[in-house]
Amino acid sequence: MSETNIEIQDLNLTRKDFVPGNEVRWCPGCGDYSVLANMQKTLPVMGVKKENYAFISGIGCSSRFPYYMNTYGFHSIHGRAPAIASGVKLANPELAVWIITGDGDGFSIGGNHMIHALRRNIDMNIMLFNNRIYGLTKGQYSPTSLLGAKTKSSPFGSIDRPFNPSAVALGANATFISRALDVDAKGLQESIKRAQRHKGASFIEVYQNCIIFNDGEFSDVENKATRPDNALFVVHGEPMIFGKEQDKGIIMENHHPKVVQLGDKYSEKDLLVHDETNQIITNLLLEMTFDTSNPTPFGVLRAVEAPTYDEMMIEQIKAVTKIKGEGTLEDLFYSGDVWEVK
Amino acid sequence: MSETNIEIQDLNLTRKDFVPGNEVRWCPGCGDYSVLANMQKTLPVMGVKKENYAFISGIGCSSRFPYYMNTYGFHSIHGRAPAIASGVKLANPELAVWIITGDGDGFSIGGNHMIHALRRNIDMNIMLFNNRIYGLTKGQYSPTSLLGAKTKSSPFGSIDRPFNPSAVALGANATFISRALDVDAKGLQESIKRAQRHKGASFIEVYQNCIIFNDGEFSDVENKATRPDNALFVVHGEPMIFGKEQDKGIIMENHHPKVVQLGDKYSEKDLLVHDETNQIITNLLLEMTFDTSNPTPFGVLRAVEAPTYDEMMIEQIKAVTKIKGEGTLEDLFYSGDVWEVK
Amino acid sequence: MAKKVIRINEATIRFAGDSGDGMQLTGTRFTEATAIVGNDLKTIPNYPSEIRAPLGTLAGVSAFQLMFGSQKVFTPGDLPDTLVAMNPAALKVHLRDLKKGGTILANSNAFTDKNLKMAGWEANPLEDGSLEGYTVFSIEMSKLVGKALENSDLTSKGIERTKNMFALGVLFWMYNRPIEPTEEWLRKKFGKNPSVAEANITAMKTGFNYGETTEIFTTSYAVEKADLPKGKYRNITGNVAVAYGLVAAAKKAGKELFLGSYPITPASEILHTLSTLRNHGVKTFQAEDEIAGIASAIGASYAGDLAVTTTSGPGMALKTEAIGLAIITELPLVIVNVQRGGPSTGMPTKMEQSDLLQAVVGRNSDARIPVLAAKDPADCFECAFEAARIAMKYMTPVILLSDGYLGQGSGPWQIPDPKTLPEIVVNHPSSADAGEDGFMPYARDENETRPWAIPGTPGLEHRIGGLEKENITGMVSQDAANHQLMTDIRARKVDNIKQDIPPSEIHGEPKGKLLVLGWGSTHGAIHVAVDRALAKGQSVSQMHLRWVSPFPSDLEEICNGFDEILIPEVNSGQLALLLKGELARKIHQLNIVRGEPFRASEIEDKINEILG
Amino acid sequence: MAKKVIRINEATIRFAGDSGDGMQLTGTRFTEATAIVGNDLKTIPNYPSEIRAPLGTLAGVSAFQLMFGSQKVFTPGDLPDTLVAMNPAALKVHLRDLKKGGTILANSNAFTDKNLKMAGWEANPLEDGSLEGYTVFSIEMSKLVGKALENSDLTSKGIERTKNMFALGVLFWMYNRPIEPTEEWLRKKFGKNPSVAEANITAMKTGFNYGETTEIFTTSYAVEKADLPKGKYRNITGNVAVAYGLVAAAKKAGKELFLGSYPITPASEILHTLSTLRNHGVKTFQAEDEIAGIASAIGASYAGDLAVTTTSGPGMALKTEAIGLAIITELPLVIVNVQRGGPSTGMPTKMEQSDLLQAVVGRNSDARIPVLAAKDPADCFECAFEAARIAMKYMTPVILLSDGYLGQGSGPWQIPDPKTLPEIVVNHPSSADAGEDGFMPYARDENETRPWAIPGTPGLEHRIGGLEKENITGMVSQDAANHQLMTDIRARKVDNIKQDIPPSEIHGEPKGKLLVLGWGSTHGAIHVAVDRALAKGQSVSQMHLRWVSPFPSDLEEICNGFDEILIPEVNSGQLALLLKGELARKIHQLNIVRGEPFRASEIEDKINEILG
Ligand SMILES: Cc1ncc(C[n+]2csc(CCOP(=O)(O)OP(=O)(O)O)c2C)c(N)n1
Ligand SMILES: Cc1ncc(C[n+]2csc(CCOP(=O)(O)OP(=O)(O)O)c2C)c(N)n1
Ligand code: SF4
Ligand code: SF4
Ligand SMILES: [Mg+2]
Ligand SMILES: [Mg+2]
Repeated sequence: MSETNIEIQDLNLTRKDFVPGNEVRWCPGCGDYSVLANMQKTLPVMGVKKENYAFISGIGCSSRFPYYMNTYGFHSIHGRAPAIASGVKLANPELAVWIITGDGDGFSIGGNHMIHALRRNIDMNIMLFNNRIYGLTKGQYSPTSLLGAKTKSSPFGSIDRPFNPSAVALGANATFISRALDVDAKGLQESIKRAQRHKGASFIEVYQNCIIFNDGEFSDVENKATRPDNALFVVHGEPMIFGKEQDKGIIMENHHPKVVQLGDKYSEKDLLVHDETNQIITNLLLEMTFDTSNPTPFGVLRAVEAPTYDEMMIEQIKAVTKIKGEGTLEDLFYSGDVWEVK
Repeated sequence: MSETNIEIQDLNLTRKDFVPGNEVRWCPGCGDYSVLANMQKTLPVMGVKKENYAFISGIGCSSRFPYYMNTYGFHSIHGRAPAIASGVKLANPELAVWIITGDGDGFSIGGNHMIHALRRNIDMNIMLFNNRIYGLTKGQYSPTSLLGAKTKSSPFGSIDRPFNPSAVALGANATFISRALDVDAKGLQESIKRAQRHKGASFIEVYQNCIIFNDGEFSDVENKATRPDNALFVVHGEPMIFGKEQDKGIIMENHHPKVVQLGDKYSEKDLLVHDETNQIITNLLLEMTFDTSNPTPFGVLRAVEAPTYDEMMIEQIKAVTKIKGEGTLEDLFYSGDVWEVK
Repeated sequence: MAKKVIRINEATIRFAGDSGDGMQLTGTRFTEATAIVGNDLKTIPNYPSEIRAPLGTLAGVSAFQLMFGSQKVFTPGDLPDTLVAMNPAALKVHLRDLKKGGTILANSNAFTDKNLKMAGWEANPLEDGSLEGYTVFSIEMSKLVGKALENSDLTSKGIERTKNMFALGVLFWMYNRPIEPTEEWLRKKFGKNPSVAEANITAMKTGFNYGETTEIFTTSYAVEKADLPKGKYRNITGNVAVAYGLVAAAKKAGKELFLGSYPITPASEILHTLSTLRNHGVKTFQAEDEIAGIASAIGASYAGDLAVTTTSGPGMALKTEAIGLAIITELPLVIVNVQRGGPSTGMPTKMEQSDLLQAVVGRNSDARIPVLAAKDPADCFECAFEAARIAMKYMTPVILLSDGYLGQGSGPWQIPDPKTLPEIVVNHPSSADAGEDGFMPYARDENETRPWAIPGTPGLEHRIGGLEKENITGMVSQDAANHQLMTDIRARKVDNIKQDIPPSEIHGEPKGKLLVLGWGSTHGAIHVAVDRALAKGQSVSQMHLRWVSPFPSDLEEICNGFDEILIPEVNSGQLALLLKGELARKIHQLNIVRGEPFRASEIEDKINEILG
Repeated sequence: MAKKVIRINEATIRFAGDSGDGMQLTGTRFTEATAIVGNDLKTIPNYPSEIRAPLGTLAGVSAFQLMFGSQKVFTPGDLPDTLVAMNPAALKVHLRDLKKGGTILANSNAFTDKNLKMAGWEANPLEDGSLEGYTVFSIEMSKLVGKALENSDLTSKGIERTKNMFALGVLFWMYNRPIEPTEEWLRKKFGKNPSVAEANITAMKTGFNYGETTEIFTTSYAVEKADLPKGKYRNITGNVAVAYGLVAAAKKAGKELFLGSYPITPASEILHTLSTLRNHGVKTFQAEDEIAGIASAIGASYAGDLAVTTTSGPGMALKTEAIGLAIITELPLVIVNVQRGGPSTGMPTKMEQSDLLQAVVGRNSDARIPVLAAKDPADCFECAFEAARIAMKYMTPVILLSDGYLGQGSGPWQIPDPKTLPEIVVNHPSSADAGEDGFMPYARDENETRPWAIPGTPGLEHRIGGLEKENITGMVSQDAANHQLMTDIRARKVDNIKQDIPPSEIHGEPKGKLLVLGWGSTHGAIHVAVDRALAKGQSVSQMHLRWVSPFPSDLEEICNGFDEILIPEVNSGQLALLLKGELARKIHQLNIVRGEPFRASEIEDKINEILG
């Protein structure tokens, strides 16, 4: 479950192969640039042929992503990328399908397709650019904007309680959930690799800064200085440690997460050990998201194995064909009561 | 949080007041009948005037419910009841709004409105009739049908991994989640009362038998003989005990739920105590749902307090009005740069 | 006693009973036997609500009608000659449709006080003379099967349930149909339960013998076999025919078939049928809603499958936005709308033809799309095949309009020889087709069709999407002149399809006084009405549109050959609106919106009214 | 040196620069100053994409145009007289539109090699003579503001950003506009940041003085104030006007206003505006999607609010199914569609009039709905008010069509006196209105309108829904005759609205050779073209439809008074289709689909072509 260091170089692909000729058109300083760069850097080493990547997106700033990847791509309509991608994958299971979406695209209008794609566990990768704002339409609050957010459509502060996207993914029974930060190249690349290798629907939530309409939303973790104290990077099988001095950790107390200071009272072995496969652990990490007394967790929060829809489809076709034989039009047409007029 | 025994009788309403003249048209033997009867029995004692109840539903067998309640009612379109109900509640916050939906209506086509209504915590009650099938359209599998289910649209067995509706609700940050059984009048009434009293969006999942298209789906818990060993009825603050002899209980082991036999090794005080307000506990209960080595939990799985959208809307209107004064058309029209032609 | 056999040309029979009485099955068995005899026929089921209403109520009545004859049969008949009424509610609901002097077969055992009351009869109509003027056979069916099955191991409830087979047996006798096929069918169906099979067979034979033996029946009817074209036939519903047409098109194009759909009455059977065809490589994806249904199909089309989505009115409404995406991305896609009564949820189990304007112009922006409509159940096969062929030939979504009457009704289908079905040639560009400046996803061929490049093909990597694209290169473009160009090309692509539409056939003279112009499932009723008019010597002809967008190129000329045009539609005048626009002339309309098809006589009356 | 002042009747100015250059703001300030002077005017913004493209690129150019005059101004002008180009990209994109001999004001400091290259200029057009034939003022704006603000505490970047105020100052001088209102406005806007305010004011004054002093300018222009009706005015965009119209209607009806909406370009400003009006009791609900937007509004309407939903094309498509629900439940609802270019996502920031057919007939089943369209930004107020009034009077959803050009464009609005706005009388039944057999939710008044019973009213408990309902009682009914009746009533209800439509106004003679018939935002361009034709003595008149469904009752008669009819539309002929159907006669069409409004000259040319 953690062979992310094995890079497959044999296809001789480089970052350049994934950069198309046309200009990238995000606002200067937008967090999307970094995600794009890391995607272009990581895909060449995944052992997948360039022509087998397909990027499917909805509508939003982030959803312009496919135009900037020199692969097959489909910039579709608002919110529907997971449904379109499902068809792409089922029609052509060879493809490595990536869904690119935003907090509005993926969790407002597209929330239903999102949870259904995750539930079905179709082998696709979903990358959510969470900037907690509608960027493309110029700054309305989104379903991930925090209570009180002042935006174009909430001039007196939002009264809409936000989603925690990764928690929604867990509720939908997702088999892979990971969280990354636009400015953290390493974490991004790890998430991209793990997702691409995961069999089933992978969900990556990227915290992304919208410099124009929601600048500084994630400053506590974006800022290099404050990040160590505000971010918890989890690793499967390792204790949950964080802090500039690596001196803080997470324990479970009364079925709640709690930050403790390592030292006299607590040592490393008292800490919770991250287990990607344990739902309670994932849930506990997710509970920390909006809670300012806890750090924000990043990394692979959950990874479990389950049969994928696409495989089961192929298997069912095989199984039925084995029993019934490959169907011909004769079989089909003559399957009812037939009579002849002579 | 648990005054469900206090019944308010002073409005002099009886069950009869809630029974309209027209015929109920579900299939004979359908589980919906019992839910209807318990609703009609419970509402009169809730201290809400009859004319202040509004039942909003989508489309499905279960969604015909409003026609059988002599209250205000709106049998709308497929999947949209939570959105319609949100408008009803915001326009008229006095109303006690009930949303009636099915596993198809509420979690297939209507999944997005469902999670957004729960997230926003609008003070409404959502009752989901989960029969794990599309009844009205004559028996296709639904997003809650189990893998392998043979139905009209899955003649070789469903390959769609199911949702656990209550888990989706938790993922959406719902403040109240409860599960009940069509044949269990007591549990139903308790859920109805608690939901009606809960401030915020309440979610009740009812396991309901569709005698025509999915008979026996819940037989392990519907059957009186096997129920005690297969169902866990949780009560806030009480240990998790079940079994015909009340001799089994639930503990948490390695962050997983586990059934233990009370006796030598374990006593009541080793058991998990149900805590409606604890997310980890709720999550643990939900994890048990599809796991046949565990009993299926019923009762109020989660109940926490959080500000409601409708209240915040009213407060915001008040607050802004306090600062700006009640707006008149003059204010509005003259709010820009004005000049005069004389 | 030798009984009289009267030769008749056609007959219309309606089976009616409680939802639990098995009327659909009884009707279907009668239909199969009739088909095997070689009659032409059409059928239509009629059930009022999706939920099984309480036993014995009016709301619980389910019915099945068929017309069969020794000549071509175009409709399931207007008013039945014979009504089978298994209980008082069935009689109550359907009596008003029975032809004057028609025949009633009733299960008198079901006419209990309780049932009579529930159905709203004051007294027993079988006894109080209120059925005067009809030929009534009041038979104790329950009792008779009870006796016949005294020794079976079925429960009394099980025995009671065979009474529909008794009724069927009587009808078989009455109309001289063979019982053997049904015998065989029952044995197969209840293979695991031979005693049930035998009980049903006994019940059927008892009914047959009852007709043969008892004195209450004096006459039976013979309907000669129809002079149908030579060939193999089977009975088929429109929904199954659509499914088969799509599978056939996929095979002929060397494609896998992908269906993205969400269940909805009366279209669900297409999904059901296709979901049984895994061994034909058919992938059915039951999506979370109609939007995901079409969206997944668009994705599958992009990835190279023959992609289809099926639905009815409210679902069609939800697909509106995504249809626009299919149009602007110029991807092949078949969209099937099995129309039902509306607006909104409306009358889900009833038919209507009222989604025509929605199909032709019902979306944001100038977004033309080819639309064709089937005229009868068997035609659904051809239309589905043609829709798929056109979609792939012109790289365009295509809407196929069926309706609840076609979808659930049936008629004989002359089984085509798979070998002689036209091949569908699909060309996908290969890596070699990428030019020096790279692959051009919006390059155009002689039909202005763009190439269908399949993801996975090296060198053809390209991006498509819902934003306006520059012609040829496919780059995002918000340029004014390009937008005009692309809008014009998209419109021309639809017009180009005219070259695939064969010359229109006219039933009757090619010129004359009145042209009755129809589309979709009105075909049968119009045909019968025009035949009757022709028989009376009236100058009337029939033209029936398969393509409603684009219109066939000979439409205007044909219309010009007639003094008057009449358009009968089961809607408030939708084709008429389009046609008045096209022809800029006055048009007579005949519109009904009752959730049911026309009666031929209604059209006949209108013809008489116009011709004076 | 005394400079020449030339009196002109009208002028068209376009401000163009990088997205970061503040052109929208500059244009708006010029507009306000112009309005205060008393000119009539119209404006239109133009920005190519929603995302801020990289600095200096063609894709990053943002523009704002206005036309103002001493007579009534009907459009924001076809081709500008004066173009402000803040960088080479702006000049590249907009030069082609500039009038022959027009004036260019360029910030020469921005014409660096890098910028020139990025914009695709081979050489510097300000220097290589390629602008011959234009009057070019090449001004070192960046340098000049830098100098003027040498001593300010702003960063050099901050100083550079004031250059748009410099340009504005020059324009103020050139067109003799007062600078004081902008001074005041800047002080207010940067209240917390006085040094920014003062810097901007200094920049503006520097520009003004530059015009006044330097010798490169020899002439300024005066445009007399227009002879507008007496009253108070403000400048307003169509989107804000819609918001105000709805609030006004709510207040006049004694209702709370509920908006259920989802952001979409170019309709979002209605949501933005209404969301600031909490102290007017306005409830804005930003829904999860467009379906929830309209669904929540339907719920709010059921519960007694004046309910509204606002969107643009793709969102309108998604609302299709729910509109059917509003129609069958007969609930009041205003649906605003600010149209944009399509199909699909199409051209989000560009205008089009191409959702007309969708509005009128674009849904499943026969589901008629009243549709009206605004003709200019100020008219959006009246149309929104009227839409709400009709919705509540007739218990029906109403579609109001605006478009990106109206919604984001602006013009002076004569502020109505709130007291003289018509009261809207809404009657809700009370408990006393429940008859002996209970409350009848589908009882009908003289307009066949059903009662609006508010949940919470004792005794009126009732159920509504999307299934067909029995007239009067509102019980679920699948009866054939009732369905026909209800279908007819729903259609008649729309026709009844004709009684609320005042006699149509004709610009020009009421009879003649050619009638130019339009709807929506083409009004201005048609008006100008018809004026020019009239001036030439041609027999041309203009009629402009506010209601497109139902058509006004005098439409046919008026049309009959003309030999020819011309319908110009920014679509492929949608009103023409409806009208040909209605009138059964040939109609001339002029259609453009370029994402931009007509130029009056295009209509003029077409008039000339028809009249020969
Ligand atoms: C059907 C439809 N509704 C609304 C829109 C307008 N719209 C485009 S993108 C967007 C939200 C984008 O937000 P998000 O997904 O968070 O992307 P971001 O721009 O922040 O990356 C909206 C509302 C649309 N294009 N289509
Ligand atoms: C837009 C739309 N799509 C599809 C349908 C058809 N339809 C009606 S109810 C239903 C599913 C009902 O399932 P569920 O919600 O589980 O209700 P149940 O009948 O099982 O109580 C479907 C698919 C519809 N009415 N409208
Ligand atoms: S608006 Fe925000 S999210 Fe969009 S491109 Fe600009 S910075 Fe990025
Ligand atoms: S079909 Fe099933 S769910 Fe529907 S009414 Fe019948 S038994 Fe109940
Ligand atoms: Mg966003
Ligand atoms: Mg169900």
